[in-house]
Amino acid sequence: MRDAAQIVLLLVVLSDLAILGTSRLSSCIRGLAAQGFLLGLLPVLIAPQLSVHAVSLALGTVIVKAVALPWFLSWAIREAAVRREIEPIVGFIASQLLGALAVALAFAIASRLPLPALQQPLLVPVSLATLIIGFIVLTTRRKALVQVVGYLILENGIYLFGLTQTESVPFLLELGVLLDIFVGVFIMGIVVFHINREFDSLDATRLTELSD
Amino acid sequence: MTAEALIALGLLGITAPAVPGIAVKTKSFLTGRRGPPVLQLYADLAKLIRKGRVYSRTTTPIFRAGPVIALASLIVAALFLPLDGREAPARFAGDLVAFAGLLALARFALVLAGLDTGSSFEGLGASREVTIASFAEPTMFLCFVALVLAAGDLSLSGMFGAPLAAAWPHAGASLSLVGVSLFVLLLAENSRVPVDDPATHLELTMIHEVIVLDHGGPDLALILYGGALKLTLFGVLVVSVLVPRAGLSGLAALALLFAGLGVVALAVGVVESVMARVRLVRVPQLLVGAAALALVATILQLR
Amino acid sequence: MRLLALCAIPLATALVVFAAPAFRGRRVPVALLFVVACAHLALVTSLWVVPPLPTLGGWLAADPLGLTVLTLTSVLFVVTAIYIVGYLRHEAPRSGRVFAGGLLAFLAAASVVALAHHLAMLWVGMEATTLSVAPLVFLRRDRRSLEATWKYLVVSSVGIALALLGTFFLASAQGQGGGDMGRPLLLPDLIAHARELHPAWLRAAFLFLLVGFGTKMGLAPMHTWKPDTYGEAPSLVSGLMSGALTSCAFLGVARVTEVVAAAGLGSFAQPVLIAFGLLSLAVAATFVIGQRDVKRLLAYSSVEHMGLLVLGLGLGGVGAYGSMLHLVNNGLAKGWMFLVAGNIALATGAATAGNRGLIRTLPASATLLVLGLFAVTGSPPFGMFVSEFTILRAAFDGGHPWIAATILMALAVIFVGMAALVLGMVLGEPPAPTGRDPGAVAVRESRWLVAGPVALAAIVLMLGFYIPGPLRDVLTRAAMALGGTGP
Amino acid sequence: MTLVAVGLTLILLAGLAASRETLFRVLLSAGCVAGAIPALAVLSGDTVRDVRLSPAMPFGPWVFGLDALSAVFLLAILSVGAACAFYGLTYLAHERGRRAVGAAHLLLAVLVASLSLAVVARAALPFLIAWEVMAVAAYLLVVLEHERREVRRAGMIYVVATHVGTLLLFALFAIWGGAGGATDLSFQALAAHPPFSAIRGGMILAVALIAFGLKTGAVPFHFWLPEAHAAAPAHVSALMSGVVIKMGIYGLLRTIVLFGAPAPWWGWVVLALGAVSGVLGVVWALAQHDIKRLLAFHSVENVGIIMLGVGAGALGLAYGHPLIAVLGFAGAALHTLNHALFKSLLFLAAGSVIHTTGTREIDHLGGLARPMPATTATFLIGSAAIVGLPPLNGFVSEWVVYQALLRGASAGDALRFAGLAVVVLAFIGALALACFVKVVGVLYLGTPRRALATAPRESAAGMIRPLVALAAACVVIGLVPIAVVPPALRVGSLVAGIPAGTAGLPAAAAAGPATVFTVALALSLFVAWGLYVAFGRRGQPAQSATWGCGYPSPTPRMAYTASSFAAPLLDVFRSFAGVRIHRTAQAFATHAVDPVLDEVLVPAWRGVRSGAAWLRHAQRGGLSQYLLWVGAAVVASLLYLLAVGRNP
Repeated sequence: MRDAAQIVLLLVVLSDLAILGTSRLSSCIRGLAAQGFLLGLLPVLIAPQLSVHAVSLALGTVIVKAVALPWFLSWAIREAAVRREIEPIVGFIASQLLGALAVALAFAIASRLPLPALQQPLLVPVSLATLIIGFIVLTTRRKALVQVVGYLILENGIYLFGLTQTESVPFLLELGVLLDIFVGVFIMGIVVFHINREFDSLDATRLTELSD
Repeated sequence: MTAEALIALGLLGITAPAVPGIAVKTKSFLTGRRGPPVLQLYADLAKLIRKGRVYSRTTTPIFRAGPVIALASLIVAALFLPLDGREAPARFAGDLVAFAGLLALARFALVLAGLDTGSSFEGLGASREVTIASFAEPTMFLCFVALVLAAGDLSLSGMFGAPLAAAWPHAGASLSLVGVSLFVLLLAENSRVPVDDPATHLELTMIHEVIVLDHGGPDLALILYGGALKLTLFGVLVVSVLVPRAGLSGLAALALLFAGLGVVALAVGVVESVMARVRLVRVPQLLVGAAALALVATILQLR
Repeated sequence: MRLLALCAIPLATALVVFAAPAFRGRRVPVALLFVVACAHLALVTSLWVVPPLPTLGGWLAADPLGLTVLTLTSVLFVVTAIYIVGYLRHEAPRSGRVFAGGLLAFLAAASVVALAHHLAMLWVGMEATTLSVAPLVFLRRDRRSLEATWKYLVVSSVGIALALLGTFFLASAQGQGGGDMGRPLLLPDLIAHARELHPAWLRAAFLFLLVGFGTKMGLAPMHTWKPDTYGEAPSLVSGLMSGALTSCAFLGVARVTEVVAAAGLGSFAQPVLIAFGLLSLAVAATFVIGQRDVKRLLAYSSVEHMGLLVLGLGLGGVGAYGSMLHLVNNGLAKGWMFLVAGNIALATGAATAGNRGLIRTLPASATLLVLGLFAVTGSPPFGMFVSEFTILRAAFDGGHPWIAATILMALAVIFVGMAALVLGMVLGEPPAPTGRDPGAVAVRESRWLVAGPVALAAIVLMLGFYIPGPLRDVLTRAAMALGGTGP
Repeated sequence: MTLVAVGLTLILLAGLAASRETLFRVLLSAGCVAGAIPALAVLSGDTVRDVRLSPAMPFGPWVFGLDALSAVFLLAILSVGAACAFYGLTYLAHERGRRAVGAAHLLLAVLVASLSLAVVARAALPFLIAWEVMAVAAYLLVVLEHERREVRRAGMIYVVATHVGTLLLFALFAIWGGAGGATDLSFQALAAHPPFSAIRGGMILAVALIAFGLKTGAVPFHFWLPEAHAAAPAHVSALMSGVVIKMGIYGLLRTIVLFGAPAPWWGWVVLALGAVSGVLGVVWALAQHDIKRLLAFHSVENVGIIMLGVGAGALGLAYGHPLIAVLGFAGAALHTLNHALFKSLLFLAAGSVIHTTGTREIDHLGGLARPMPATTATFLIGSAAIVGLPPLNGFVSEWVVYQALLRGASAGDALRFAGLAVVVLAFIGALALACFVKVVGVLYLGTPRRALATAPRESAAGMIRPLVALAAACVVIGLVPIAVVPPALRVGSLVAGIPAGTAGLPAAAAAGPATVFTVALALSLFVAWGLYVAFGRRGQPAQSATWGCGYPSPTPRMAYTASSFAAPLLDVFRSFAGVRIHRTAQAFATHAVDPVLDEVLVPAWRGVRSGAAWLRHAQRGGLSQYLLWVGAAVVASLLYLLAVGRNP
């Protein structure tokens, strides 16, 4: 189980880099869905023994992160009928390099943090890496939709860290968190939809009317 | 206030018009003219009193009140001077402020009376008068500070009375400086050369004369007499500083005082005949010079 | 039980309003809103009379801090509900459902935040407040409001995400402590075992929670969403946000400060709090100068006051009491000012420097605006003066004359900026009524529009003269919980 | 104390009843009388018990008390306040309908009440509250005619200045309380806990000086004063110049009472500020030809005179000369009262001129003595008083200050150099005389310098009566120094912290003869006038035109203007004069600039503005920029974390 978890975590990092690298909205969202699925697997793999809590959490995660949200986002794309390319502010190569750096940094920080021995050694670094990469996507992409994706990646990173605390955060609240995220992204989607209608593009960098 | 103090005051009042007379006589003598008699001013006053009065249509009662208030306040001011060198008819701590205040009141009244005519000549004269006065007054107070330091008393009687005589030995230098700067003040305040020329007949160059341009008859008489009195009062100041008379008996002190006044008048005449009158813009500098003297006098004692 | 009701009633109503198609109109939802608001306030008052017991196994409880925030929220909400009656006569939102529903959801979420003693639950509530307000910001659906909503959503979601990370850090600080640490993430237990908590994790948790909730408070430099959002949202929403929402966010910061203070790490936390506070003051001062839009102005003023709040926390001692008092004053005053700004916007189209001579056209609102100017800038005799003075005093007592000097300078500059705009609008000759203006004449100052601000103004004024006994000792207890002292 | 409370309530009620004039008059006068009675009682020597309320506020109980210091200020406030309120009724009457006149009267009442409250407050919080209410009410009154742009500007400058002053007062009390470690900020407690360290004491003194200096308008904090006074309606300017700015003086004196003997440097600074304010104030006044700005600058001058007194007193305390201390403070207090009387008189008289002629420009007016005799007479009395001529009240107080300085000169130690300030005082007096000769001469005497739209008429009785009352007060105080000097000395010894009647004896002794003198002078003036009239009967005086020195037909344009009048004096202070001279072949004109406001503050503020505008870039641009700020915050706090992690 432990090695499986290791592999899954590595895959998560790969999915991060892939999302950074892709130039197509659809593949970007597919990557997100994949990541969500991987995250869904983790609770089961990590948990010392199979518990209702772990399984249900896994299910919830898969439903929200791997099915609902990606489906919703791609629906939004179809509705918005936008050009499929991502127009980054920072180029793909550059952002992938940034991503690599982020991973390195994440491992560096994680090595300083006082972590429990029994935990997954990779869990924290990967979560940090995902978090940072999510932030990169948020800040370096033009399309509002991709920014949503970035936010979700960031959220995933935190979720990963949360897995170290599964026993301390009761299931109810886990669900609450998931629900919140879902609703949040839902509203974001609506806003994105309206942005697209108003500006007939998803280019969030055009939203600079308000300023001092 | 004692009887002889009042008598002395009366004498001063009577002799006042002679003081400018002496000055004029000296001047004409030094410039080789016969000049008017010493007592000319008495004659002028007598003549003016008898004349009728003419008032400009623009004037208000202020115009008439001016000369009266001026003269009255000068007379009251005289009450604070210890003519016998010991005790003035009136004294209280800080009466020197009252003395200066009365001179200012006289000036205020006269200048406003002048402005009341609405003529720009009077305006010009008034402006010059107050300008000069604003430099003369601080100088006077500086002299007073020096005298207060010397005598350690806040009243004119104290300053010019016995304590001053006692102070001469150790503060002589300072006091003589004070005397000099008071003399300069005398020239400035009474519009004598080198500040003003009482004999000028060109309005644009006048200071004191131009203010009273529209006054005539009894009003002018009051003004002329007031001028003489003011000159005399300053003369008394100068004499009292330079010649402390506390030791002497009342009569001798008075005699010495009037002799001193004569000398002062002579000095004024001499100055008028040897000096030209300075340009108006230079007048403040002249007075600042006098102030500097007084300042030195003060510092000599603050030291 | 009552605590549960406080959260459940608004939530249920919100769901009903959203779900039931019968409520497409505006009358019914608004009526419901009003009723729920009053009920809520009644319940809250009962909490003051009869203190409640913790429920849900200690997850919900009303301690002094929470009670203060809850009451503040409730009062503001009632006032807003009254205001809405007048507001809807002049400006109809697209859908009364979203409008009323959003507000009710916000009330529910805010109550959860105020009462939650489980930090994860606190987080959930906080995120819920963010989301429930978003549709309201976005009510007008034009480009500007869209932009505002988008910025608001993304920035505060990121911030709140950081806060979640902080919460997990706190959990692991508890986890790493070793030994029996009590129930996880439950405030009383955290405080009880504060000294055994793992210090490194606790520090990290504090920083992340501060940045995260600080983003929602609008501390510089995470304040950037604030002017845009407050500027574009309907005034009453801005009022609720800067009055109640920021207070909830501050509560989040205060909670973790409680733990840190209990753990004896005050010396670690205080510099950070002071730094954020001063930075916020400086930023506010910078952006207030030459501001032309009242609502943006108020947004920056809110940044300033958030800065003062954390400054008070950071300075400790009597400063903590100052912060608590300032929390109340600021909430009420901000509600007051935004509602007045709303009136002006209703009457003249926009509450910007374009206006002149409002004292003639809108006497009541203009008077309230001028009074508010002095209240918000901490002038006597308004309540803000007492709290700001207390914080200043804490700065001097703590031996930080330079901090005090900075505060004073910032306050002075901010006053100049605000006065320049507000007085410029209020005084002068009003423009000749143009063709399209007669509407404005109609809008003038219906009783509903003025009643709310007047009520708030009255309370703020009273707090400058007289702080009721119960409030005083609740605030004092809260200050002590925050590691400070009473006055 | 209760009587004071009753008085204030009545005044406030009067404000509420502003719509019904008679009721307003009755209530207001009743209130002022009620407040004045205890004040007079205290000044004549008996004491009043403090009132202690303990409301539920931080920083201890709210205390109110009435001692000699409060009493003298209370007296000034109530008398001047009543005069201005009555005057205002008539002055604003023609505005009814166009303006919220009722609100204006209410604000005036509030202003008077808050002023009174400020001087009886004995704890930090009520003092600050009264202080700010006063400031705000004054502001709202200043901008009464807010449709004029310059009024709004003036109001802005004033409100900023006063608010900064209030913030400094926050600092003052915060420091002081912290120093003494007194959680209780009642004045009693502050006085009981002297600041530990010299540094804290210095901070307190310095902050107090700046804060109260801002309110009192001493150079260089005067910049708001002329603007505000010129902008406000006449009766408001009168009240502000008469009493509002005096609150700064009150603050300084109260600070000394609570603080005890201040350090010498403070005394010297106050003395220096006084000298500078006095001289520059009057010089700048000479440069003005807007009557109200001119009077405003004379307030700066008189504040200078008062501060000379305060400085002398402080130095007397610092060097341990009780007599000088008492004299200095007494002179300051007395001159405060006198200035309140004659300056409000002057402003109100000027107001009656403006009211009928509709212009504040001196150079357009002239010859008003004939149409407006009452105004002219009262203004003349006010002028003589402000110049310090006997036998009027200005002379009495300046006489006391002179005594303080002269005695300082003959005091042995470093204090003796303070004596040189006598010269400054004399200089101020002489310049003031020049300036008021100018004003009276140009406004009331001679001939009009321009044709006015309407022929000027004497103002209504409602405006004249207050003028007469104030003028009468000036004369009475001037005539009987014996009545006012002992109370002033009582105030002085209170401030100096010396049991009354012990130290001030020489001065008190001098008051008697001084009274004799003033009365005698007045009598002799009357007698002289009587004689003159009696003997001047002979022959009807002839009427003619002013002699134009040969030029037959004088025109208004030939009349001597204020600018020309002041020119020779201003030439002397070239760069300090605060004037820009425009000389052409035909015309000569000067326009006044304020060295502090126009040449320092305004440019500085522009600099700040442009700096802020530059910093705005932080808020431009879109979402990613915002997010980067958040990221920056995270990174910064992580760095801090690491730093602490190294050395916890």
